[in-house]
Amino acid sequence: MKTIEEIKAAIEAAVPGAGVEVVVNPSPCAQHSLRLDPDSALAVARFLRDDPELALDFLSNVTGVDWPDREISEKVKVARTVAKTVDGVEQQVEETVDEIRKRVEPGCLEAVYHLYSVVRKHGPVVIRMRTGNRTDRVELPSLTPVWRSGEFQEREIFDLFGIVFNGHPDLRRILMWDNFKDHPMRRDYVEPDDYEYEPTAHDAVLAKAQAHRAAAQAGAKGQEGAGAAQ
Amino acid sequence: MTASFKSPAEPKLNNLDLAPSSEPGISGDLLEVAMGPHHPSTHGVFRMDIVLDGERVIRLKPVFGYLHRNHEKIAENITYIASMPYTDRLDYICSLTNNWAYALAVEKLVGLEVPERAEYLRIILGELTRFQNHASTIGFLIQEMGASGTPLMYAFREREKILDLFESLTGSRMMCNYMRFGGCRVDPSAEWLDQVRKVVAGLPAFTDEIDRLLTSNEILMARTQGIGILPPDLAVNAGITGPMLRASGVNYDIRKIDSYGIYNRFTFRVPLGERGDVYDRYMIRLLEMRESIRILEQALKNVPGGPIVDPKSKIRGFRPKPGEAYGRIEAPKGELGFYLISDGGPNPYRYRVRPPSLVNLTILEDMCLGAAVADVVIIFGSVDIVLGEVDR
Amino acid sequence: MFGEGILKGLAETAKNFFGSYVSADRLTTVEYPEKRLEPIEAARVFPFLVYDGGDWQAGLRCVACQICEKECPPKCIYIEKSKDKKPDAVGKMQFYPTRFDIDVSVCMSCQICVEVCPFDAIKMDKLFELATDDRFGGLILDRGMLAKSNQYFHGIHPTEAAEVDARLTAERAKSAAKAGAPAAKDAGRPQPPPPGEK
Amino acid sequence: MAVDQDLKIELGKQGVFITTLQELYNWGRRNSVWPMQFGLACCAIEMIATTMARYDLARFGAEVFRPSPRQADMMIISGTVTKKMAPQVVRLYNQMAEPRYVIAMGACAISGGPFKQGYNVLKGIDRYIPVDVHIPGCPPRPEALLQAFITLQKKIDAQPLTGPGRPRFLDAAAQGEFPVPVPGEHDLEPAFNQGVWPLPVLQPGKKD
Repeated sequence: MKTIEEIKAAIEAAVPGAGVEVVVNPSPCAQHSLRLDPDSALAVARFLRDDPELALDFLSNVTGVDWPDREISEKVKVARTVAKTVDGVEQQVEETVDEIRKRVEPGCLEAVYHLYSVVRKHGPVVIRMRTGNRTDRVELPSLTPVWRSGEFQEREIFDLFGIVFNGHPDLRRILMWDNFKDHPMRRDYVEPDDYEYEPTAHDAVLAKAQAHRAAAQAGAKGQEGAGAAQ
Repeated sequence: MTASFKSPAEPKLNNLDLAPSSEPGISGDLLEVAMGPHHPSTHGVFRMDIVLDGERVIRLKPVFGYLHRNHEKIAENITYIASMPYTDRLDYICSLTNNWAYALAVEKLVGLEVPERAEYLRIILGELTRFQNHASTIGFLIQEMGASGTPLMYAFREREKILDLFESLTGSRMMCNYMRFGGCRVDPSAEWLDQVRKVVAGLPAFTDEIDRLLTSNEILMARTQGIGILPPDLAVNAGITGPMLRASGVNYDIRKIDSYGIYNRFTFRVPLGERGDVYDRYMIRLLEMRESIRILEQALKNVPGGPIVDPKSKIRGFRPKPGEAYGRIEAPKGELGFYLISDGGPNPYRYRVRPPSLVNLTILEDMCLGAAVADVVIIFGSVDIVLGEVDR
Repeated sequence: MFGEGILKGLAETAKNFFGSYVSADRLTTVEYPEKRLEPIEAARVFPFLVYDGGDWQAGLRCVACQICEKECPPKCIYIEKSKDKKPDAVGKMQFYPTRFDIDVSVCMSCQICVEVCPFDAIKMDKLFELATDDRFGGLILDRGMLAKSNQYFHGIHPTEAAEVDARLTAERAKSAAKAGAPAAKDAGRPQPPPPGEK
Repeated sequence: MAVDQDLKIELGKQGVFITTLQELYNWGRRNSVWPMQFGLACCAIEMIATTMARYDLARFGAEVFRPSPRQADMMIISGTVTKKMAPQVVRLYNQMAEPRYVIAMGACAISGGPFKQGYNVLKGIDRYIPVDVHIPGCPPRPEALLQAFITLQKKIDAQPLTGPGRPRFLDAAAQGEFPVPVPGEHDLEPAFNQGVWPLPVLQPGKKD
């Protein structure tokens, strides 16, 4: 099979203007991947499937990954002027100080596709696409028109991660019910509060159970109070 | 069928490049039937919304999620090893192959070596699992056809013998939790291997029995031949794997392609179907059971001694370096894959199961279009799914 | 001939039907509760706590290190550590659990607590007849219900128990040799029975 | 009317068998409990194994698995009840005719079990319907299901026909329909049925 660099070159030759970027995977299995530009992804996907040498006719796995906004704090050396008293005289002195700067790296949602070839019996070739952000620019092109096996798996990503796949034939919730509002596989999902009975809770669950118990007790007291008043 | 029956417009199989049809040709009065989620088949809580024109299916939409147990979300909040018992509960008929797939993915992520003896044990347990899965699948399939009990009872009689082997090695009948990253958990005794040899020696008699009982049965042939045909190009495009794909005549068996474990040391054939109908799928499973016995016989001949787990592997404080890996095996139902992303922490950052059962249902509508409503259950049964894996 | 396959199949069922009168292999029913299947040594259902000697409160091997609590996949163990210490199985002064609850309505019988326990204090029981109509009271096992003697452990998992005992004896000897005189004060401690004794 | 047990045994030895209406009635009820053919998850496979030749549930008069809730007496909740499935389970229970019993088989059915912390998993079916027997285990062995069944039979046997402990169908004031939860935007509504789920006051952190 071709190396990931050769595949990248082949894609760039076949689909002009395709933004392809190699993502290196440091783990021992060395399954490197290609990040595609969503605008040209459909054309690239068709090329990968139809190219006689690659012939990636089998889309095995589609999944979503949530990368939330990350706060990165880094140390920077900053030059600044400070007023200092040197030898009893006030002077303006230039000096460098370490300053911790915080910046927020915007998050995104990612869809990862694992491709194999049944004809040529090779693989996997991993391709991935990223959305603009996690709130309003969550659209990606659907690859289901190229590989049918994406049909349910892309629906699942839509359901659990909230990526909207443009061009998907039947984009509805698949696992949760239709009027469900949240995307539970996102990392900032808050699950419903049903920690009424947690006899062996610890850590995070214990905190939730205790909060729940306190609320229930307060509610019960409130009701008792109301009953007494009547 | 009476002469006045008005046949619906020819159901078209979906063009590969097109979306699945949402508005098929419609004629006559339509009846919408919701089959499930509690329906008298033996595949759990699955629902199909079917639109019928008389007796014919003109539209079928599967509805999932009735057993969505949040396996992936739970796994992202617990350690790597703690997910191992949860994988047992994915495809709860074949817990050992699930263990294997997960262990394989982690071994790829970390780069662990599996000792020789453990590889042999994995093959033996994996093939025993495949055997009992196919046996029960055939039993369930015939049960759904209305043969109340008999083949299923025979299958379960055999399955109990295999489950006893699992229990005396791993401690549990169904939820074995046996494999570990870089090996296996307990070292079997020589007596256990002798027990396995004894059981395996009895398995060909069972396949012959099923063969005589069912293969040439005229009723079975009438109900399954030419039903639920799956063309090979559609099968590949829709990501179908396992016995379903091979019944359509596509030679793709991950045991041969990836030769994970030590499968390349064994001689076995990959049975292929011709027409891709329900009967072919039944036959493929029967033939694969025979091939499993062949692999078992070869593997049991010389199980080497030695350690059963990579000394680098550990249970507590297991933190893989950042990276990602996708590991897959040929589970009895198809390609079972695990996709893991590590951020260097004790819990996986992303944990994904590639369920063969879910993807194999992609073409359920295509296979059922135009079929009679009574055949839907058989076609569905021939896909061989387990809901624990479909919904996870 | 049409119908041949059906006849062949019927012959097979007949063989099984009449065979069940003569062959034990075809008559597999085990009439629980009067008869039981042959016990399988490795079988596991729920965890229990092993204690040495006659008094469970004195002999509990558990030192409340809370590793099992942390590693338990479904988090069904709840431990509270004691404030004071008492000598453990190898004679070191250790904490002990003042509270040890296992919620068997959550436990998935995975055995990971047994694997991670460095003190051989928690093992798997074989008792499965726990059906109850008491939802809240009957399904939480506290340390009194969980504590079972080493003899019981020998009774259900003889091979494993013998290995554990050998290991503990060796460790005890080692720590006694190291500590020399101070070990004498543990001499009064009840010793676990030698392997094989029931 | 109570019969002196010693007298009854003595008469039995003499070849005179007496019984009470209650005993006869309960004997009949106990030995023909037909389960509903209803499987949810992993435990369903063990339930099927229980009905097969080796364990043979038929020996207890319960081999007739009915596909229709109207014909069934007992519901074995065999597996995880998800929030998406819970309304259907309650509806099926409502459709069953009295007398009806519920066995919660396995950890998931009792409390959500290992999947308890999942967002779509109901933490115990007893939040919505009354459960007669709980079997812990993941999954329980087939013998454990048989033992639970024997426990249920004993429970039926002990039920008086009159008075406060009588079965629901002999009690005109008893609740017959149980409210079906509705899937809401984030969770099921309501989260549990106050009348069915008597929550104990739990105080972790306190010594027992």
